[in-house]
Amino acid sequence: QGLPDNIKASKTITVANVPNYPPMEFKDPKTATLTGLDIDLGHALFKKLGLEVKWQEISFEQMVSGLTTGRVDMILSGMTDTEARRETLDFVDYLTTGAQFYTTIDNKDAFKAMTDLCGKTVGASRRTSFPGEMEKWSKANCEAAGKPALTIVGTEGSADARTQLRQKRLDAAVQGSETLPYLLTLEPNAYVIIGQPFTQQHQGMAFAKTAPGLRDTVAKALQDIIADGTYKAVLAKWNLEANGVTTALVNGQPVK
Amino acid sequence: MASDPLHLHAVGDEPLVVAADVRKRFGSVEVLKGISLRVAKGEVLGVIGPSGSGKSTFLRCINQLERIDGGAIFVGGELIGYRRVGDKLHELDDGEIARQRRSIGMVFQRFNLFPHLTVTQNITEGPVQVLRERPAEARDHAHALLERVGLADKRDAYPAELSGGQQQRVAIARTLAMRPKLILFDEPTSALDPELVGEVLTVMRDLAASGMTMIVVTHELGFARDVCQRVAFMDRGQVVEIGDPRQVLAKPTQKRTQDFISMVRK
Amino acid sequence: MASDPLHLHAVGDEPLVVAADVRKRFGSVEVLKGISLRVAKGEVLGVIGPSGSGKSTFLRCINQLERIDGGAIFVGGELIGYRRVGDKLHELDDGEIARQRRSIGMVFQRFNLFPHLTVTQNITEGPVQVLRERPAEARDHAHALLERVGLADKRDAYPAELSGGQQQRVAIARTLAMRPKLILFDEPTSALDPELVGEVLTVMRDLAASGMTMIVVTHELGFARDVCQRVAFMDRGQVVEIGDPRQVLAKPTQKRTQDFISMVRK
Amino acid sequence: MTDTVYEISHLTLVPRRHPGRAVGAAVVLGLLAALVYSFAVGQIEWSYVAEFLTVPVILHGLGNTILMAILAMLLGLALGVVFAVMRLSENPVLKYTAIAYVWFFRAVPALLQLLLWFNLALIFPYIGLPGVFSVRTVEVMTPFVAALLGLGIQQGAFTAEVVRAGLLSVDKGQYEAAQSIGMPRLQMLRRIIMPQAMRVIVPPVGNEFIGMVKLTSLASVIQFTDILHSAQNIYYANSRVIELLIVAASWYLVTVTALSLIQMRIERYYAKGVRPVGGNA
Amino acid sequence: MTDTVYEISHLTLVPRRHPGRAVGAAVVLGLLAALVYSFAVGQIEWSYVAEFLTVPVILHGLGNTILMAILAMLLGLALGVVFAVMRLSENPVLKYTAIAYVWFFRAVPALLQLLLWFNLALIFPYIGLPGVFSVRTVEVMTPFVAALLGLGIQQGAFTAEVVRAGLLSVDKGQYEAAQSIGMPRLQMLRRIIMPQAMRVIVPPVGNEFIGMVKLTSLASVIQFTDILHSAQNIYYANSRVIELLIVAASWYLVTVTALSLIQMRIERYYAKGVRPVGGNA
Ligand SMILES: Nc1ncnc2c1ncn2[C@@H]1O[C@H](COP(=O)(O)OP(=O)(O)OP(=O)(O)O)[C@@H](O)[C@H]1O
Ligand SMILES: Nc1ncnc2c1ncn2[C@@H]1O[C@H](COP(=O)(O)OP(=O)(O)OP(=O)(O)O)[C@@H](O)[C@H]1O
Ligand SMILES: [Mg+2]
Ligand SMILES: [Mg+2]
Repeated sequence: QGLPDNIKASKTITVANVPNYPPMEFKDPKTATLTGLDIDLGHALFKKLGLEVKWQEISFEQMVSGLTTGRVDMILSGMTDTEARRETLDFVDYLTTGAQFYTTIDNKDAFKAMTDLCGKTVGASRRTSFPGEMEKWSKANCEAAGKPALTIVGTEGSADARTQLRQKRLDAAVQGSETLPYLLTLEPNAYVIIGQPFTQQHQGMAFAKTAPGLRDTVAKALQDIIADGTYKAVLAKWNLEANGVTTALVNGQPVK
Repeated sequence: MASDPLHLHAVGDEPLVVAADVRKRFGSVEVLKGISLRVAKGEVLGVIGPSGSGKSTFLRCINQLERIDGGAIFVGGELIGYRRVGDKLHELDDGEIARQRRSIGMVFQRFNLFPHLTVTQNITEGPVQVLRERPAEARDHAHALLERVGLADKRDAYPAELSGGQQQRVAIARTLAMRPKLILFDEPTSALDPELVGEVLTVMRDLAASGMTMIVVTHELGFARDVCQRVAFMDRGQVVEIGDPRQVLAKPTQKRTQDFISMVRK
Repeated sequence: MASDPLHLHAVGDEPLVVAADVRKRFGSVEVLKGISLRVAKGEVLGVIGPSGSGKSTFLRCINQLERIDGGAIFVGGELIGYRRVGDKLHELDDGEIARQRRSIGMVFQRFNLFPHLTVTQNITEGPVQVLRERPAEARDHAHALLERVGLADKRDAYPAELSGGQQQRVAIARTLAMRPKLILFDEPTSALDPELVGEVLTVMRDLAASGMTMIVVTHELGFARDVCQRVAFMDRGQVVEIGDPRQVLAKPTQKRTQDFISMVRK
Repeated sequence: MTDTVYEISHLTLVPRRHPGRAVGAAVVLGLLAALVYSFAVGQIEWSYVAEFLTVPVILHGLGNTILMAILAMLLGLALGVVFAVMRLSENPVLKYTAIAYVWFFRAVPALLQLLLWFNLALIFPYIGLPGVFSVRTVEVMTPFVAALLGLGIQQGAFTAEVVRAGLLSVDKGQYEAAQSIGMPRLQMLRRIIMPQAMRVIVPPVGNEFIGMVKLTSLASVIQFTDILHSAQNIYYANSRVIELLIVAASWYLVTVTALSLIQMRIERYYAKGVRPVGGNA
Repeated sequence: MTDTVYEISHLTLVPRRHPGRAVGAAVVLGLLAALVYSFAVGQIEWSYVAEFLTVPVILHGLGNTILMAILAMLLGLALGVVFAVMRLSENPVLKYTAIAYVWFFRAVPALLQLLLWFNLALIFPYIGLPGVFSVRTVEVMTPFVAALLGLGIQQGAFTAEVVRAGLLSVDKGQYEAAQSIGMPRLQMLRRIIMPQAMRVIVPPVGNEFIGMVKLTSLASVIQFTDILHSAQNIYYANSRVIELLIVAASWYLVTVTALSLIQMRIERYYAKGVRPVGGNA
């Protein structure tokens, strides 16, 4: 096995997680217990490896330095695998995702198609890769067609984006397609989805570049639970079967 | 004296200051227990008395730094702090009180010069800001006044660069610049080194000789004797004795006055 | 006098204080230009002189509140500020300077009582904290001293509740509690109202009568004449004249002394 | 001029009227009422506020906030006193070390200081005495320790300036009186100078303490679960941003009010022996 | 005892030695060098720091930070002076309004105040004079305006306390001297009291200004692009957290140092006419 010695010795793995991204991970408001798809997936995955999981709550600022200083062994926190991040991190991808427009219910008729948003103000959390993707989409679909570009606002988080939607500061917002179903059940009759996801990306578990052994071991374990159906059951619990992957990917490439 | 129990008769016949049964209390302590006296135009009245007897408080009431609790004070025939309308006395508002203060000068024990202004600026501040005199005129007047108090060479100094005696002379010039009808002095020399006392008293002597009406609280019995037309001795909030300095200082009729004078002489 | 140009001969034969050619400068100004004098054990030396002549500075040098630039001061035969080792003089460190100060009391013009401590605590602070006396003993001693300065009833008052004269008497008691060999007084009465001066001078008289060695900077010429064995007149950083008070104060030989004395007398 | 002019005892006194005051009060109260009404009918679900005000997560965060504020402030005060005394020392080494400390830690943002302490392992992976013992830095630098160091050391730099102003405000005569009874320097500072300086030091330190209560929220970036962090964790899940911020604000108001009352009592304590303003004596 | 004891002029003076100072300096410098070295070799990519130090986004953020700090501070000073004077007024309406203002805005965290101003539209969707004009609140409450109001109004509460202490520090005799030449209250405050109070006010306001420079970073939550916001936008994309925070910290150090120098000059200006400490006269 390619597990690092300290994990082998203690039989525990410390996993960084930012519980601010329902339904991937969040704290139940009443009980304060950590819950979400990532959490369930983590438990299934490390049971396979015979390891105890210690979730380490963290902030974005701390993710990379947490890996470097050895405070955590890996990150499992709804992180999108991007080109820029691969400079410092390795990813094992486990979910497909895409940027998706949505708006408040009273705008249902104003924005029927995605291109109706050209020239409008649209927000997304600045901690995500969405602002960059929106710019690309706007170039390709609005400006190329001679329409005015999107006005993009980087908000403090997705909750903040929704607060701004309610005030009409924003006309629409973007979130990951894997989070929208949960949102629609949380606040029914408040939001509508516009069109289809306009990007194809993956969520990945992130590892330090110095820990390829751990990365490959985890990728193998993921492959195993995909094979034995545990993976599917977890997705079903969160209504996200559509976002599942068929095989584990390392930095976007299928494992051999 | 028997026919004038409130000491209302000043030396001249035209009183500039009239105090009638002035009372002042701080909390439950009555500090002035009915002060009545008159000061004639051009008169210099000395006020002596032990510490805590209410001398400062009385001056501060005349200048409305304290509000009196009973009685009345008139300066130049004008009631201080109130305006009479028919049968009613209306309390004055802040602006009118400020106006009344303009004609009453005050010289403090600790000088209270404005430390951030030069000597000339200290003197012109009132005329320019309050009386709206033209700055150039006010400056010329200030320089003339500095000449008069013997400080022509200190025009541009800051107060901190002057000795105590010099500061007090600037304070007198600052008061004079407002062309007051009356000047109140509250122990103007008692914060000074002994050899600096003389220079301040000299300026005050000149001022008295020029006909200025002055009320001077002082422990300088020599000055009181030589310069004041009358001296009042205060004790525990009352005027115990008032009259010719030669009489009050040399052969006081009251036991309390005798005790005090022998104490200070010692 | 001609055979003793540095005024080194005190009245008694055992000098407690010896100042030899003491010099002190502030920046470029030489404030003490070579002060030499001796004070015998049990002597009371008066120091008079105009403002700025260096009187306070000289006292502060004795108590090491200022560091001297030249000459030497001995108290009780011990060199102040230095220790002699063979042919070298080593500067003392802070702890040793603090030790030397313990036997020298100082009474300030503005009293400088500790405002956050009661009268008794002001007096016991030094004995308990510095001399490590037992608190109960120090308290008894403090009460005895308060009795001596006539303030037995003010034990638990805070300084702010006392008159200036009372504060100064507490300051003297605070100094006495350290059982000093020498007490320095820097114009102890000049911040006081005239009728409070007497009570402080009375305490100082008693102290002198009890044999305490004292150097007293004062403007009270009467006190200097009655109580001091000798009076020194200082001007511009020098001792101009020193000797019997009746001679220095009544018929000074120096013009500068004459001028000063007539000024203060005026 | 006859003396009847001075006869005024039969007249009625009319105290000054203050029509402006009543009008002012009405305007202020009116505005306040309008504000309260707007908040009540605005897009805020007050039931959420009530519901979450006392949930255990919030109370736990509040406890952490208060604990951290007190400990960091104590550390800041201790450092502040030490560096203020160093700054006023004649020893140039001590003096310039103190100047550099104040300059650096006042200037660097608290967020960065927290992250640097928390990530000390980036620079020193192990700490200890070489050969004697050594532990992994991340074991020692828990969120709590890192927050305490980051906040306390920065607070020390601000407090040092406050304490220095306090020491300078004490009359020179007090230093001299203490020296003249032979007190060594440290004893003088402790027994005579500091108790008097406290009158000047307490009000701004009160200000700083209140600031510290609010600053602890920064420590949420290093996983310290203060009250704001707790509130955020809840609104990430249920999107009730404004409501949960109002919950946090209510607790801050309570805490700060309590602190202000304590500050008043301390101020009164150190005012002992000080004459109330008044009199020209 | 013979007089030869007092003959010391032939002896050599040995000034006090300060072995501790040299050792202390060596220790401090050694520690500093060790620290610098550790940072240099630690897991920090200094090339990134150098690369991003002067990119336009960072410089633009720096400009915004400085601009916002200055404007918010000016607003805070104006409010602080007004409320301090109100607090000392005899008029109970003014006085208690001032007390309530200070209490509320000192207690509510700045973050929340920013969010409340920014989200004012949740409570007042439109603002204006009824019937005359009205605009959508979100048009007016741009991130810039919301940050200015949130920071400035909170700063006003802190500054009010500082100004009040300054006004109280001016000798009572100064008030009386000004009154005795017949100055009206406002003129007295402006011409006599404030210039003297400034000596006491400037140092803590300097502290607060430095705090404000760093506080502007909070405004990043409402999309105000200050320097920290710019740095974060970069590290959200490339994950170089510590490096970009060091970039921001360097600029903060430069700004705060410049401010400290300006503060020194202002302090010197208001010290005019004040005798340097010394002498017992
Ligand atoms: N603002 C005040 N509040 C309370 N008591 C006061 C106030 N001002 C003065 N007093 C008290 O009023 C009494 C009279 O004080 P005042 O200053 O008028 O005396 P004085 O004759 O001027 O004494 P001195 O010679 O010491 O200046 C004193 O007992 C004093 O303590
Ligand atoms: N710390 C200081 N720095 C600079 N100059 C000083 C200092 N202390 C005193 N001086 C100056 O030294 C001179 C002597 O001052 P000193 O206080 O000894 O005079 P003095 O005789 O005690 O006068 P007074 O009667 O006013 O107390 C004065 O010119 C004074 O300004
Ligand atoms: Mg008085
Ligand atoms: Mg002196």
